[in-house]
Amino acid sequence: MPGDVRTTNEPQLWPDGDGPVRLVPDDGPAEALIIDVQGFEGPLDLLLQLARNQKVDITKISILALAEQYLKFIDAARRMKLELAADYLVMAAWLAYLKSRLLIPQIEDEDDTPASELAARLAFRLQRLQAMREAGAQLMARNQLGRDVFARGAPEPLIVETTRDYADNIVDLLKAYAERRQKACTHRNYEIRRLPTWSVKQARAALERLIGDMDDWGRFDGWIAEYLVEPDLRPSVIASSFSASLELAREGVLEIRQETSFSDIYIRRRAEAV
Amino acid sequence: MAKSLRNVAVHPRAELSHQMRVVEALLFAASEPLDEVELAGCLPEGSDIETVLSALKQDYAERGVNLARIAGKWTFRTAEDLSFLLRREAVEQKKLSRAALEHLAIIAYHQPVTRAEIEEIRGVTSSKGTLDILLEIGWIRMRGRRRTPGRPVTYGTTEGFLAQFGLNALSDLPGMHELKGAGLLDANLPPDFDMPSPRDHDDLTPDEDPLEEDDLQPPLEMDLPETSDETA
Amino acid sequence: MAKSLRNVAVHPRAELSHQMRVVEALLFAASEPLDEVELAGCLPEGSDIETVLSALKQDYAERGVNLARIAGKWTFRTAEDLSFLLRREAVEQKKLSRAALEHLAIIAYHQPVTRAEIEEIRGVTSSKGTLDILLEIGWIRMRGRRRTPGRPVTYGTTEGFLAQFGLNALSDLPGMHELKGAGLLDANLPPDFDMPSPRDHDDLTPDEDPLEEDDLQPPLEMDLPETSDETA
Repeated sequence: MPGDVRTTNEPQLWPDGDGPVRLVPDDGPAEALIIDVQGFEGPLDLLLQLARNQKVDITKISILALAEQYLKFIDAARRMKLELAADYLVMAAWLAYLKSRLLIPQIEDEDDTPASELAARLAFRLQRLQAMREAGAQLMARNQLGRDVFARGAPEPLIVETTRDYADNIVDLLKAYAERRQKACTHRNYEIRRLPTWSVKQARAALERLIGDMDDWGRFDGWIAEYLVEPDLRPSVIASSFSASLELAREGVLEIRQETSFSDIYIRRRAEAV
Repeated sequence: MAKSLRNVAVHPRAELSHQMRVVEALLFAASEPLDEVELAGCLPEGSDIETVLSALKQDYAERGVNLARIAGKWTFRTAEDLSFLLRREAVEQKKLSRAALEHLAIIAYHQPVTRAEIEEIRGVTSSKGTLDILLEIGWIRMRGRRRTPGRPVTYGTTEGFLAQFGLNALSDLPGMHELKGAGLLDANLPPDFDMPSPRDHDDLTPDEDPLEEDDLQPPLEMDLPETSDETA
Repeated sequence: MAKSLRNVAVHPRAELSHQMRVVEALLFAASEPLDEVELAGCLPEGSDIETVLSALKQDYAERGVNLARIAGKWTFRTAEDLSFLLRREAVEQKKLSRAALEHLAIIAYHQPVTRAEIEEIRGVTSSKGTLDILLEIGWIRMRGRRRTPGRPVTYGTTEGFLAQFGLNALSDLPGMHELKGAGLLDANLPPDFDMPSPRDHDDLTPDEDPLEEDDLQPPLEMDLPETSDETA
C-alpha cells in the first residue's frame, strides 16, 4: 500500500475479527493520521469510525468536529496523492459546506433547511448505521441453532401406512364380464363364417390351366370339384367354376354348351383362342 | 474422585440434577444412540454415569418419550403406547386392471371355476399374477379341487367381494336378461350363449374335493402349468 | 367443549397428563417445530392445547431440554446454558462477512425493505453477491414488490432465520423496542414518513405487491439495476 503511514496505533480489527485492518486517525495530532481508506465501506463508514473516535455517546457526537476530522483526513489523503473514490470527495464537499454553515450562522432563508437539521440528519444516519451494526453483533451473539442449542438429533419419522382402496364398482365388473363374454362369442362367429369356399379367382385359375390341354368338350367343373379339392368344398367349387367359365366364355377363351335345362354343362377351349 | 465426592457431599442433588441435564441434552441432540463412555466423557470427572442414566430413565418412564437402551446405547424413543401418533394412514385409490376385473367377474358368475376354465371363457391365457392379485386383495379364494385329471384348484368369491361390490348375495348378480336390458349385452347373441346363475352357499359341488393342507400355503398355484402371458 | 369439561371433572390430572404425553411425544419426534393446530389435531376433542403446552413448558423449564417457541411454533431445544458443553464450532455457518451481517440486520429490523433502502442505510451500494448469500442460506426471502417507480423487490426474513436465532417473533429481535423508541427504524429521514415496523405475518404491506411467477425463479435480482461491487 503506497500510502500507508503507520504510527504506534494498534491495528484495529472489527469486533467480530472480520475485515481488513483499519487504521484511522484518533484524537491525537494531525501528523499522526494514518491514511488507508481501503478498509472502509464508503464515506459513511469512515465517518462512523471517526465519530466513534470522539469517544462519546454516538447520540452526542459533534457533527462539526466530525466534519473537521473528515476534511482533515481527506486533505491528508490528497497530500499523499492517494486516489480517493468519488463519493469520499462528494462527502468532503458536502461536509465543507455543512461546516461553513455551522460555523458562520447566517440569516437562514426560509427555503433553506437549517444547518442544524442537516447536521441532525447526518447524525441520525450515523446512529442508524451504528445501531444496525450493533444489532447484527447482538444477533450473532445469540445462541444459534446447530451451534449452541440443538434440535432433536434423531427425529422419529412418520410412518405412513398406505391402504389401497379399490374404486371398482359393480358396473365396472358387469361391463367387464359382458364385454369379455360377448367378445368371445363374436370370435366364435368368425370361425363359423369362415366356410370352406373356392373363390371365383381360384376356379378361373384352375380352369385356365386345364383347358390349355383339352380340345374336346368336357365337364371340367366336375373334374375340378372331384379331384382338386375336399368333398366339403364341392358346392362352392361348382358355383365358382360356373361363374369363372362364364367369364372366360365372354372373353372368348372357351365355349360352353348345355343340352337341356339342368343337364351337365360342357366346356372346351375355343380353337381360335389359342 | 475425591474432589467429586466432596462436591457430592456439599450439594449432591444439585450435582446429580446438573449431570442429568447434560446427559438429557446430549441424548436429545445426538443423531445416534450414545454409549456410556461417550456420555461420561461430557460429565465432570468422577460423575457416576450409571446413576445419572437410571435417574433419567425413571424420570422419563411415565412420559411421552422414554429413555431406552438399544444395543447397549442410550436414546430417547417415543413411548410405545403412543407410537400410533407417528402413524398416518393414507388411502391410495386404485382400480383393477382390465384383465383382473374380467377374472373376477368370471369367477363371480362361474364359480367354482378353474383357471383353465377362466382361460377358455376369456379366450386368452391368464398371466400368473392376475389371480394372485385377486387372492391378495381378498376378493377370491381357493374353494377346492375339481375331480378331473390334474385336480385343478377351483376358485370362488369371498364375503369381501360382496362387500366391495355392494351385493347381499351372489344371487344378486344380474342375470343375462338384466344385462341385456341394461344394454351391457347385445340383444342378438348366439342362441347357445348362456350365463350361469351363481349359487349362494359355499358348500363344495359334487365334483369338487376339499383343499388339502398344503393348498393353503403359499406359493399359490405351484402345481399349475406355466402359461405365457396373455396378449389381451 | 362441554364434553371435555365433563371429562376434566372426572379425572382432570390423568386427562392433562395424557395430553402432555401426546404433545411431548409429537414434539420430540418431529423434525420441525409444530404449531398448535397440528398438535391439537392429535389430542382428544375439546383438549386445551394452551394449558397442555404451558404445563409442559414448565415441566421442562429446568431440564437439559426446554420447550421453546420458535416463529410461533413449538419445539424442544437443548437448554441455552448448556451451550458451552454442546457447542459445535464445526457446524457453525461460514462466518458472514461484515457487509452480509449488516444486510441481515437491516433486513431483519427494517423489513420489508428494498435493496435501495439497504444501500441508503449503509451509505454504500451493495455488492451483487451479498443478498444472494443470505437468500441461499435461507435467512432472507423476497417478499414482494414495493409500489413505487421501478417496483423494487422487498426483502424480509424467513422462519429459518427465526429458528436459527431462537426467536419466536420479529418483535423479539434484540434491542427492537429501544431502536423503535429511538426512531432508528424509520426508513427515511423525515420523521413524519410512516414506515411500518417489521411485521411477523407474511401478509404484504399496503405498499407491497405480490411477487410474480418469474420473481421466484433464479437468477435472483435479475431485474434490479446493476451496481458496482463494493470495495470491502
